[in-house]
Amino acid sequence: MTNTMTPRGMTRRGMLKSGMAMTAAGLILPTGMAMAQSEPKKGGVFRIGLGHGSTTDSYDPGLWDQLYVQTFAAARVNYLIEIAADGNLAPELAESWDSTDGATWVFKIREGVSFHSGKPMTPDDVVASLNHHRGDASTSAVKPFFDPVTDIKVDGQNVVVTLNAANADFPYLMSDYHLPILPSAEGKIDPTTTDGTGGYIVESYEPGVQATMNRNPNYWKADRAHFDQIIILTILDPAARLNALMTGEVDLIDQVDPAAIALLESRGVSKILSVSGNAHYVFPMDARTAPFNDNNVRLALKYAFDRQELVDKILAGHGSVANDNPIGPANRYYFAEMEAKTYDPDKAKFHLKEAGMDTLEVTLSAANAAFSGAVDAAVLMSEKAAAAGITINVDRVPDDGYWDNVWMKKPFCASYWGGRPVEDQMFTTAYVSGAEWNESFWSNESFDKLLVAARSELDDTKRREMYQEMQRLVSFEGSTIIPMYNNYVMAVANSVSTPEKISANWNLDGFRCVERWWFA
Amino acid sequence: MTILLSIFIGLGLFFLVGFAGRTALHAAAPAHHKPMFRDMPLTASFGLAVIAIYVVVAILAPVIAPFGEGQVLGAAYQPWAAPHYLGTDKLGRDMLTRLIYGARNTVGIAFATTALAFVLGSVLGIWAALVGGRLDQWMSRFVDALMAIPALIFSLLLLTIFGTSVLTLILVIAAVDATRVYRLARSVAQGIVVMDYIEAARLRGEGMWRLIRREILPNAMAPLVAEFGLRFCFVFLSISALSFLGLGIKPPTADWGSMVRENATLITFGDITPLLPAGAIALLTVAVNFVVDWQLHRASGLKE
Amino acid sequence: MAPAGSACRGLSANAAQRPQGKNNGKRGDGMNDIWRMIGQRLLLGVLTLFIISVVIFGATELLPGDLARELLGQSATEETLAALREQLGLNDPAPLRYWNWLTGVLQGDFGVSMATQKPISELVGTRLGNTLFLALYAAALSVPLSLLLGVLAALWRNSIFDRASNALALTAISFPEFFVAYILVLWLAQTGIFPSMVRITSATTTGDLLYSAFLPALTLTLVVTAHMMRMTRAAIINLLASPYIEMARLKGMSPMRVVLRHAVPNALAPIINVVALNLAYLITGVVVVEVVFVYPGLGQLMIDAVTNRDIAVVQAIALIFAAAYVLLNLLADVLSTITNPRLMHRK
Amino acid sequence: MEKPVLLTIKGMQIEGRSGDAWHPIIKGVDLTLHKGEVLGLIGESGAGKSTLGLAAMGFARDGCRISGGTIDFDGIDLRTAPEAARRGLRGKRIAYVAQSAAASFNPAHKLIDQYCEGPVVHGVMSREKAEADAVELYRRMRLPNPEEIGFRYPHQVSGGQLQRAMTAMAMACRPDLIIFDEPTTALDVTTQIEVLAAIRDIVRQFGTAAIYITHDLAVVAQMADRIKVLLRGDEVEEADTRSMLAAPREDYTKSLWAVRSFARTEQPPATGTPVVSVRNVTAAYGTVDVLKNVSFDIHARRTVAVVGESGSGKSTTARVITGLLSPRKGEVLFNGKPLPPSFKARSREELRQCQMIYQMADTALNPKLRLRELIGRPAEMYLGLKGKALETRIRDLLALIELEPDKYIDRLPGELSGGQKQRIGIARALAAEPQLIICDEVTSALDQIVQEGILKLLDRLQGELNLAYMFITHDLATVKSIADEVVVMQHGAVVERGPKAELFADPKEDYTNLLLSSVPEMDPDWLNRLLAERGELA
Repeated sequence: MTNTMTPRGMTRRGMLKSGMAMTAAGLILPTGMAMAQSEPKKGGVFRIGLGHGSTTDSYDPGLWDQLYVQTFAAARVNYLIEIAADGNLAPELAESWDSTDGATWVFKIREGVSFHSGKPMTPDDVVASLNHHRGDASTSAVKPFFDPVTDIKVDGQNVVVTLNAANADFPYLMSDYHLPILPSAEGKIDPTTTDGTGGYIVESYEPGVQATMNRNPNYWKADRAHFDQIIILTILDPAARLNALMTGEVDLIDQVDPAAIALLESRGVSKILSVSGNAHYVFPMDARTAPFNDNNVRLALKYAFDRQELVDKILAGHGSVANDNPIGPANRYYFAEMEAKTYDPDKAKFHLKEAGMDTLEVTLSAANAAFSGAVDAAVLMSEKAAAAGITINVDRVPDDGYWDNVWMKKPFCASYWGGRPVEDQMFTTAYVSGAEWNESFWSNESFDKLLVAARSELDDTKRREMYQEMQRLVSFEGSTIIPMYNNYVMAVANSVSTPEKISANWNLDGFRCVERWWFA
Repeated sequence: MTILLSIFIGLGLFFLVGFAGRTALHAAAPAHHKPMFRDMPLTASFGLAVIAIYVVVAILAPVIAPFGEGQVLGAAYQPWAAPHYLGTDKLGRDMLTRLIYGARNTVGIAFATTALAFVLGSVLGIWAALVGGRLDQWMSRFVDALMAIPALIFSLLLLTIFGTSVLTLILVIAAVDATRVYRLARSVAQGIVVMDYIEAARLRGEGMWRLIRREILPNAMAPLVAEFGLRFCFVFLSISALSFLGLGIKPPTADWGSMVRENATLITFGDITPLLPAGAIALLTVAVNFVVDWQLHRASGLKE
Repeated sequence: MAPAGSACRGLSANAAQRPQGKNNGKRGDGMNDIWRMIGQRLLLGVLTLFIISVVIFGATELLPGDLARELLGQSATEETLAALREQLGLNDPAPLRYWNWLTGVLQGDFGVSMATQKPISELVGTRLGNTLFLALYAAALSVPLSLLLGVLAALWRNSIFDRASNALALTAISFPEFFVAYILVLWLAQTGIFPSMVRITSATTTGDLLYSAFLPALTLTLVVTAHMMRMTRAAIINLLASPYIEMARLKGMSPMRVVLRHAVPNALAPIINVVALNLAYLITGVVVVEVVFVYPGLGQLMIDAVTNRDIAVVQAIALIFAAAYVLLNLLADVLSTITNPRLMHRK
Repeated sequence: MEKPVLLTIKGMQIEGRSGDAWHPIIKGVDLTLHKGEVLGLIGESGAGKSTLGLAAMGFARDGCRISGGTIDFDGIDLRTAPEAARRGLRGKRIAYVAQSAAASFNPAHKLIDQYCEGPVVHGVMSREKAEADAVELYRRMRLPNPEEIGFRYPHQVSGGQLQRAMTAMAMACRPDLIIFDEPTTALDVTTQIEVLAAIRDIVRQFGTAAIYITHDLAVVAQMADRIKVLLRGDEVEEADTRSMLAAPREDYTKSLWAVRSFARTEQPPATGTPVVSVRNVTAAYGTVDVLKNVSFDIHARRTVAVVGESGSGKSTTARVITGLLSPRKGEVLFNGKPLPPSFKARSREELRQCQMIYQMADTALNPKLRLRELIGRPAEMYLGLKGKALETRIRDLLALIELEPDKYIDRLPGELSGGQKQRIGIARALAAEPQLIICDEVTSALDQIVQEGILKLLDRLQGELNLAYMFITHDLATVKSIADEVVVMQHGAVVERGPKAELFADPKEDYTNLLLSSVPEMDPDWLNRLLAERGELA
């Protein structure tokens, strides 16, 4: 059961960590259902029940941190660039973008778009919206994105962004959900505005309870925003969410309790959407401290539990086994042929012996704030590890304050990642020496060198070899246990239709279910 | 039909256990206590028998349980069939085993907590009633203030501050519960301190501790014991509510409250699994209260 | 949900006894005594609120992490944290911050939520209304029900009815609240009779609300009825051994009349007290029901505020809860006095 | 001239339950009552008087059952009649007046409402008529303010008035029979007279038959035409009042007549320093003075009886001496030395010297402690006795109060009779080896024969152990038996004091005289005579 206590604490870090995520890699696997595909129809009240939302939720885009505000935003604002269902970049408020050197980026801003207030959207609004996250005074979560930005200026209908160094991936950043285009006055946006250019106009909003929005009759996208009204409810209790869906109180819920998936499907009142991406659950070990500073200990632990069992029991099959590899099957250079690790107590014992130990006792701190089922996963690992002479004491810590007090503080804990579309990004964010979110504090010289080299390598074969070597290093010498890739699991009423492809970039069709889906 | 059938089976079991319990107790009781058990109503003997069964199960858990407490034995949610007579839970652990160990942990922790709350609450409450005056006023004001804070939220605050080990869980719930015991003990003791024998003991020059321990406490036992039974049951509920909010007993320790919580979503589908631990709690609560009612009835001396 | 339940659901006949000797020995007109008592108790109530504010402030101080960290999150640098702490006044020593808060409250200013910068009154206002509505709804169901059951159980004591209602009530309170709630949803919501959750919008009429909030109210009713019913029964039965009850029987009065006219009026004080205690619980102890039925009440708001270390909001809600508790207890004592001729009509 | 028979009870058997077992309370008693006749039922506690009286209404208390015999009330068989029919009789044709009116009036309702309930529910008269009727009966019962008194709550009316109001209530439907169950036992002697007179008059005026239950022979002598004596559920004898008083046939009856035979031998006049000297003590609860300038002395081997009605300040005086209440003025000297006002400031030795025996042994003995600890504790505490020596001392004390040590040493108070409990109270006081024992109404809750035993025991111990007694009582018969000196108190002040013989022979004060003359005497004409003397119409 998920952390009803701390929707915010649970996911804030996730946002930050995967804030740069703009996965190109979503695989669409709506499991077990053949959706009646039809032409989108207009109409209906679309009610969404989410296991997120708090009374302290803010309108300020710099503080957006979880699925509720993200989805709420997707309904009422637009971004410069959208990630399409297939993972590619698609124009939104920026009609097109270009760079000659990778350091100066020119975004051509769409004309004829108006805010809900009727005010036309201009390049000035774009500059002000981006500047909100820039500068010392900013409290935005994505302030680091703008550290390399030296200048943002208007040039006619264009907005020109200048970086201090080339970055070919900069457009990806502009699709980030923190960066909506909001109306500005005198070069500043009002961070508490409800205005936007999006498909729905806010009628009422009670933080932590519900938001009601009506279709924007003047929405500039003709083929989007099919519902008459959107209602987004906070339903923190998993069982209450299920009940709400089953009794027809809502049409869509997130975070379906794995235990309930099969039962729910058998009821026939709704269907399960299970979307696989590169998101994965991890157990980082602090490589600086004993016993985790010995790779043999880390290997022993990696062989001491049953990955398939975790996929079966924690994800109820809605996911796939991972080989301690943060690069997912959807990535370009995914190393599928890497020697798989299976549950092998003897091998674990062998590595333990290599480390000069007969037995090992470690404490694994977990809370369901890390990911739904983290505590159960830890218990399962602990059970299996016993056969290898490894005692894992599961320390269930409070959800409240987990990311502040446990994560990157305790030597062995639970965590999760949303996955990254580009290998370099994943490694740079969490695996290179000294990276801010290198949660295992792992440091490997050859890995670091390979990472730099791969960035400038143009030969695809060599590049593939380099990335695969890095994956091998992380998997066999790294200090992070990655047992599984998890799917995004949603349940929707039978009356809801979705496009054939559902984005794997974030949950709820990249938050855009509100404007991409419709009632059959 | 099934409901009717289960009601009949339930009633049948009730009488069976009740009669068996009374007979056994009557046979086992020392001679001068025999009349007490002979006059016992069926509900009370049922209650005592159930409590006895729970205690035996709790003490002998490792002997009775077919598997290890946290042992993962295979697939999750296996059906009710040998060797897993009550199936397996979501991690593939034997449900029957978890229930049996749950008796030990839940009852043990609940007992420790309640006992602590009672020692603390009743000693302070009696002391306040005995001393009276300003000390009583201030202590009672303070306890009143603490009682005005919703217990769940107060426990939550304290557990977040002090962490959630079994020890802190016991201490925190005991501290919160002790306020309620204090109030009861004080009001009961206020009825006792006016008795002549207390006056006699004071005039004799007895010390405070002896007055509490020998003169007042034995006479305050009946309502305190009654309250003990109820508080004891509420501790389960406290723990399960706290685990609802993520602060209960730590895994893989089996406890009924958390087990109900873990399987709660299944209730939505009419699944019986969560009913097992919940039923175990409910059965014990009802049993304890039957005994408490009987004791209260005896203490009140009201013959009906 | 139990801890709060444990606060209020003690079933012992003694649980609701409170010392009432305060007025003994004084003579005078009953109403004057009542006004004096109300005055005294209100003063004590203020003292209680003060103690609570200190306790809650101290407890939130001890919580790991602080508001600035919660607001800024992981990306915050030490400088921005320091700047925000300065801005929010978190750098002041704790006693000074408490003093500032207290002086604000004494001037009627509960301040703004530090997390959202909204006035507390605005945040709390609608939630308080919702909470009171649910509490009153549940009370309107449970109080008549439990009094009726209690009186009937006392009248037909040791009958099948008595035993069955007692066992049922006990069973209802022995299941965790969320369990009861889910069962009710299974039986009454999945069958389409009542909605499984409550949505309150500006368009919601009282009628709608009575319908959609029926299940949470019923859950709470099941949770509190046992206590009140058992107390009513116990209070009445306690009196049945009194000489004046025997007198009534010897005057040839029917059992029903003996219970209703002769026992109930004298059992009012404990009954009123237990009802007040349960009403207080209905206001302060319903977090779990709020969560299960997605009911936007104060409990959920308080937990949110604790999680976010939003001390001003926590304090405000704690004070509301405590005030409810104090006022209900006061009301109970006033009613007990008014219904007791010995206290109302002096010699 | 024989009046028609109203009530016939034959072979009445009533059983009470203890646990699952039923044991007999009434063992086959016959009773016949004629219209307009008053039958006195007399016996000690446990004789079954009340049980038999209630059986006359076809009523058995909870935990009791009528197991045999017949009850015929004016042609109606009360044993076979349906409950509804019996209910129809109760309050209407057979009424009941309980011992304690204060406890038997419902505290939640006004007197008049309780009065009217019977007539209105039984359909005898309308509410308006009943109210008017109530005023009339209140007047006949000589209640003050008969117009208004009904609109008071029970707690606003004094005990004697309540008892009269209850008799009026019983009369409301003009019943054929009233059961009076010890109606004056809880009243002070001076109040008792008024109530007795009022009851007797109204019963005569309406020609109502009555069963008058009491343990007090002198009282029953005034009220009853015939007397039936009961002993442990059996009839001892029955006769009309005058012949019964003049010539009781059975030994048991004779022994009842003889209980007041004990009288303490005259003691020589007191000399020397008094053990206790109360000097000009004024004491207050809150701001109200409850003791005003009280002084008296108690010497060793002397018994000083402090008498007075409830509220006279007798017990408060004891509280001042024991130090539970500090006097506002004055002091208490012990062997000539002033005692600290509060017991908390007194030394253990000072505490030891002054012990107390309480009226209600039930509340004075911790019900959860065994006699060994109850008696042994003072000896252990004050005298430092331990182990064998303590055991020996406890056994000696038990022997001293005439209880077999082996049988009783490990009993709980609940396993003793009332007289035995009071003996334990005495033993506990003796265990401290005090000089002064304060006896606060120690015999008033006991049957007369048991009282006799306690008084004799106290007298014997005084001689053996050289004790001084302060004997608080409202019972002048007890005073006559045991006192050397008498202190008469009223409204917190000493009215008169002096040697017993002088005071009884020649009371100086009106109040003393009133008190002495109000004690019922075993003469059927005493009440008439007294009322005539006092100028009240008989």
